[in-house]
Amino acid sequence: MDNSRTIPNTAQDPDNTLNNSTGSAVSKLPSTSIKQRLMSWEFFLLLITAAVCVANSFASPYFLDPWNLSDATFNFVEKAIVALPLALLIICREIDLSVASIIALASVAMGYAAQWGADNTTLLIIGISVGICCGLFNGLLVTHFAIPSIVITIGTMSLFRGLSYILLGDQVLKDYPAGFDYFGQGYVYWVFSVEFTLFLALAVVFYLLLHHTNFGRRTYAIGKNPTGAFYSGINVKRHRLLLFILVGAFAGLAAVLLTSRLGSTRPTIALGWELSIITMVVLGGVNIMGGSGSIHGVFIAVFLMGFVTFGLGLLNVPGIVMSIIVGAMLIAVIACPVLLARYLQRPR
Amino acid sequence: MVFKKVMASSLLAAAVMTASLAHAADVRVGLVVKALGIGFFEAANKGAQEAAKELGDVEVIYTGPTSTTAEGQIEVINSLIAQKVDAIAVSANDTDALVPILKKAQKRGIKVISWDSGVGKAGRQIHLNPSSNPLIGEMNIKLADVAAKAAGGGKADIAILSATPTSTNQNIWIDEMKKVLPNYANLNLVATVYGDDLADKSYRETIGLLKSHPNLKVIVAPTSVGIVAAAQAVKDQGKIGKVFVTGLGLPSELAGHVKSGAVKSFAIWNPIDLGYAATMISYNLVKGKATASEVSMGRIGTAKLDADGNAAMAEPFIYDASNVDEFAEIF
Amino acid sequence: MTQSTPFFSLRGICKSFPGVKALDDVQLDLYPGEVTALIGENGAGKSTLVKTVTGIYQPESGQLMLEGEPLILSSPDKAREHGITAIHQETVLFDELSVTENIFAGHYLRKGFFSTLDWPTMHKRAQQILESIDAPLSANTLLKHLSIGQRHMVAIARALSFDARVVILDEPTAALSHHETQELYAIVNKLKQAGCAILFISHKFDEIFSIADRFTVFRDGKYIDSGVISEVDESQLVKMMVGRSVDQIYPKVTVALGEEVLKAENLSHPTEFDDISFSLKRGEILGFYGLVGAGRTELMQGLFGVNELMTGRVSIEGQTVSIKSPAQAIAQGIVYVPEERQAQGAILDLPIYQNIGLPQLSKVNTNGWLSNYAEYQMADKFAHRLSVKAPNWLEKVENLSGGNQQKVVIAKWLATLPKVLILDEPTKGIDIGSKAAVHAFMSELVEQGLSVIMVSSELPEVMGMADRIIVMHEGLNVCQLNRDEFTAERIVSAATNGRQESA
Amino acid sequence: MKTLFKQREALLSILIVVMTLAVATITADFISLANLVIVYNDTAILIILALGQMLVIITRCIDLSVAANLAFTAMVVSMLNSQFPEIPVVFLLIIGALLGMCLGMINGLLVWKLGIPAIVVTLGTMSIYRGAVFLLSDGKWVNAHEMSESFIDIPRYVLLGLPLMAWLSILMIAVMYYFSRYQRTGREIFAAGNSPVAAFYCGMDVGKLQFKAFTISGLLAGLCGYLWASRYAVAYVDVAAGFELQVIAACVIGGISIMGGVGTVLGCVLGALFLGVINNALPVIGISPFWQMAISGAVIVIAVVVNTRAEQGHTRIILKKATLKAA
Repeated sequence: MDNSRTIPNTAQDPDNTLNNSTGSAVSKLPSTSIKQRLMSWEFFLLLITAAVCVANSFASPYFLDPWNLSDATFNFVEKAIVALPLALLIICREIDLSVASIIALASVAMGYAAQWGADNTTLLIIGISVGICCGLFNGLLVTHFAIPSIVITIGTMSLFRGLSYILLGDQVLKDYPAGFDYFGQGYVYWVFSVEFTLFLALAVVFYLLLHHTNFGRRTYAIGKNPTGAFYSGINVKRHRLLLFILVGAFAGLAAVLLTSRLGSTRPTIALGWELSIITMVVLGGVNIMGGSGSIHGVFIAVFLMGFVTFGLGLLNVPGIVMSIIVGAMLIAVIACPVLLARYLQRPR
Repeated sequence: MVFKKVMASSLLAAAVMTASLAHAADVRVGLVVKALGIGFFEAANKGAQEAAKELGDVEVIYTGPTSTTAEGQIEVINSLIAQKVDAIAVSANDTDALVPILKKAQKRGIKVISWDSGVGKAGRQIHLNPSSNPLIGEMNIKLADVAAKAAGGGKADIAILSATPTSTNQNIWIDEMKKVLPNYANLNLVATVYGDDLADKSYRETIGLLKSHPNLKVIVAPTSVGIVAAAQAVKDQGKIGKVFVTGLGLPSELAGHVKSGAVKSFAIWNPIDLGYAATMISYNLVKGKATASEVSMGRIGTAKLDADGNAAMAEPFIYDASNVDEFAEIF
Repeated sequence: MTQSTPFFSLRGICKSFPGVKALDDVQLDLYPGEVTALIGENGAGKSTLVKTVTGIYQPESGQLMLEGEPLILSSPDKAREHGITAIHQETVLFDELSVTENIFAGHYLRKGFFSTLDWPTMHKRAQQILESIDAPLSANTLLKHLSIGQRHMVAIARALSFDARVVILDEPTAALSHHETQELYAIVNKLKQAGCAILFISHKFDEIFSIADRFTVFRDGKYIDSGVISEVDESQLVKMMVGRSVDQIYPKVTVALGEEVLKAENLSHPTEFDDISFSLKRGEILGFYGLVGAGRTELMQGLFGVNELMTGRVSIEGQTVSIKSPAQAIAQGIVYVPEERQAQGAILDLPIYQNIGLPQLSKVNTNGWLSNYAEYQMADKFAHRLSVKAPNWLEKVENLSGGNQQKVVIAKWLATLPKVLILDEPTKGIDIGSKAAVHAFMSELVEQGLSVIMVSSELPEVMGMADRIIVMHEGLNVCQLNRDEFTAERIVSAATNGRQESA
Repeated sequence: MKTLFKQREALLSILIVVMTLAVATITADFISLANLVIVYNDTAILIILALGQMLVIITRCIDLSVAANLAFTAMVVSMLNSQFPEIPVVFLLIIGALLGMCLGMINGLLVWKLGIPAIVVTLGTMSIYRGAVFLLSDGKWVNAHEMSESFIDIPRYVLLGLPLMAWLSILMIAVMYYFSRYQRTGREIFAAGNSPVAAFYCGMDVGKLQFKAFTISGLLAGLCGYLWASRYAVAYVDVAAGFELQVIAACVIGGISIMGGVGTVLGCVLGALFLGVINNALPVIGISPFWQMAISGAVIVIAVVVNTRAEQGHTRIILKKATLKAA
């Protein structure tokens, strides 16, 4: 035992008595070494992304053009905006496969609202609210019935998409008010589109949320050990519910951007996006089994995927071939650390 | 973040580089189709290449998404814009969703036409219809009438099997068909279903039609994917002779079904000519040889443009047992 | 009765885990037709030895010999092929499968060209084996519908289902009633007659003396001594086990008890415990003793708000409180150090300081923003106070030894400044040094006015530390004893039979 | 509790029968033998795929690549058939199954040897296999007229009132029942999924069993590759796109626990039939096809909630009186 004598015995015990307890040596918070940072997943991804950029600029003279790069971001920022909260959800050992369907449902709701004369702000609110409702529905089913989220969201994926089909059928909604196209087609400054700028801002927000708040710490704690986190007084169910709602809200936001970019709504909007969004998150180093991952990793992975597909697109490689490359990249990038660790473990 | 610095510096470098980029001498035309791998569009590409050869200084970039989605086409068009092609000729999966991106293309100085399946007027300069829409609509109903008579005559239930619900040309033709339908008192349209241009979905939808409408005599499928699947389904359900499939299809794909009797007759225009014409129009537009009222389509002749920039190519041609084998060799 | 040549022996076995040397150059001999008792405290390395002998762990060095031949057990399969089988402390079986299948999993009986599984024969054999050990079970039942005692029977039946020559029983009677224990002895005797070499692991000396022929003692992963059981007595064994005599190790201090802090009335649960009432005073250590599975952990989890189905009344300092979640319990000043340290107590993959800060993030970090500095400072105080041994508090908890992990968990709770500290098997599986530190610390805490509830299955520990003991049996409070009424006989008999015997 | 499992399957069967009868009140023709044969035949592929998926899910994995695997084998056998019509169809069937098996083994190896979560592996291979179809075919379709007659006709050949394809699925159900009940590997897959730790103690190699499950799932997907190409008389890149979700849904509705270890062949088949009946009934009773997706989504959600409710609520029984009540 150490030499301290003061013992906290009630909750009323003021904090300052504790200050005496340690007396002499107060340990400082050691900082992460540069070597550790260089060995990190994010650095590895950054290297690959840089390599992809270099390769692309050699392969096509059109790659390094600010307007072209800006145009290219339209292909992935909406997905990336959903990937941010989804990363948190996956770190928390849950998953949401219904995001693309939420986008569709939110878009349909906005389309009808626009038809009835809603203005741009109202549309924005409606899109996000529908997303929140869908997220709440998913979250309540998962937390209240303690059902694995992968099963529930496979169901709601069909359900939400199906509802958009029922509501819209073979119709198209395109009576969006003037100025609505600003969200998805406008530019804030020079080549920085509204979508892209929003994504950059949100990436910073999510970086702070996951890495610098209590909320983020709890997210990791739950992901690493839900039982332990629960026994530490964390309201695991509420936390997960919040994350589902957050994912829903951002799917709603993505719906606003996408609808604005396309200028019209069909029930097939954003079909199949859930898999590319999840791929972004996993490629970013988020463990699909929960507990680890970072926003900066996801941020880099978004650009990695974006640049790979854009570079190949410039060479007129069909999208399906790109998906081979993305699929292979996913497996290779996940397998690399495993193989490396195994190699390093071998007796020298 | 290090990454942002890298981004910023590469953007700067890029800005410098673009100034020095020179355009290639050739006229480059991006031929965007609904989806890769569909026989009809493969044939159109053949025609486009033929036009390119004839013109000499044209390069045709044949591209499209893998499945018939608007988002997929947008991505493809985005990379064509980035490559600074001179013209884009698109057969659209969605009339409206492509408009913003095509507007952007026009803003960057790219000539845009749509062909086969059009986009909204704001998104393109010219739309090339394979034929006039009312003509196609009426043709389909005429074919249905022939088929209904073959199925025993009298009053006949008919159904339409379309592609995706968002498919522009399909929707226009269906509207046109409904317009002329009152002239055929014996025909009764009972349902319109969508096979999404997927063979298996079209097949399943056809079986659903056969089940839910026992008196069905004719299925009209104005889509080359749907008509094949429907014919196969009719054959599998043992309804040959009782139910006939008709619509728009390729002779090479339907020759077997004409033989089996599932299809009595069907129509199509020449997809090779369509691809050829689309390329010619694009070229002439780039070269400034198009006027507000007409544009040359090379060996096919001159297209007359209406006020909205719509042009029609030729009349559809009817195929049946007598001539299908001959054309099956070509497309 | 003793034979001179061992049938199965181990020499110089070493096995370590991050932070601990679980087995350090140990040896063991088993003789055919004889029961050898393996004696040692929790954390002495017994379970690791069982896993090494059954091929689950590979030793880093040392040799296993069967009938004088060296033996390498690369997998559990190999161990079974050589007739070595174990009945593990926590029955590791398949909940969703039938009793028959649990008995034959991994060595199904097959027949015919396609090696079709022969269910009729397996069912028949399973039923026979179950009957031979007087287990009143149908072989068709799914395992998840059986009680813990019944599951043990299935595990034994499994061991009997192949021609085992070496049988290891790892604390088999921990969860058994007196009657079931007697039945088990009968089975062990049958095995002896059949010539099996038996390794019997137990904490209970009466058992050891009534069934074992030989003994081997381990302490802290090391071999201490072995011999014939008839030549030693209990106190000698205890001395070998703990390295000193029992009375000295518990630093119990007598504290003047204060006012009532916690009062529990009629705590009940549909299937786990019923009508339990007790009160706890300031400065008191209340011991809960009972067999494994007597419902003690479930009761504590009820108090901590984990067990939603609990009914009854709980008051803190005279105020009735509603506790429906751990967060509420913590807010009321009740904290719980769980038995399952790795699953429930700590988040192994997080650094020490983050573990300590976790329950009160919002207090340490104002406005929701993390302040690693403040959190580290706070953790630093408490980690120091419990003398957690680690290079710094950035070390992940998983890299610490069991004892230090436990200290981190306790530090985490002390940092919340609680009123009632519930310790569930606080010294299970930790080294002797940490154990003593935990006990000393408990004494210190009650001196400061904290109240402690301690659940323990170790009789010396409860008798040494508690002011009062409540004995639970099959979910019921069967007896409550004050410190001056403690006798080992009364406590054990109440815990095993559910009967209170007169003093 | 064993009765509960039987109850669940009984419930599902009753539901299927009730649904069928309800549809029949609108279109009497729906319960005609001929139509039931059509419905079953239409569900045959889903049943076969669900059987393979079941094994994978039982081992606590998931196989998202089945539909892509099917598309790839469908393209290979169709191209072989159009290039070399003289190859007997039986060989094509075997080639398809073996090819599918190899693709399944790739999944299995990545899961077993590298320990990558199955969902990540199959998410990746799903894109890869699908893309490979494009590389192989250059995006071109293989159409009915390019296929030989026997290629298209054999699964349609009616034997004792049922098409061969339906017979094949019945055979697969029987084989899978036998495999999961009377073969060591089959039982071990269930055991390993139920408790990997206990399985390890019993000497089973859990990773290897997962590999075997993926292999079988791949083999069945390959088999279905031919069946699909033949049934719809076409092969193209997007064949069976998104079908993997239907397959997983069939398993989930059939009571296969996504957490592994729990499930029966019967439940799996009933789950697939349930979806099959819905798919076939909707167009018949005139519900717009736009409702189809929402209905199957709602069914999945409800089935999962009901299943979980049935499973929950058994806690440790310590009290004597509670034991008596339970008995």
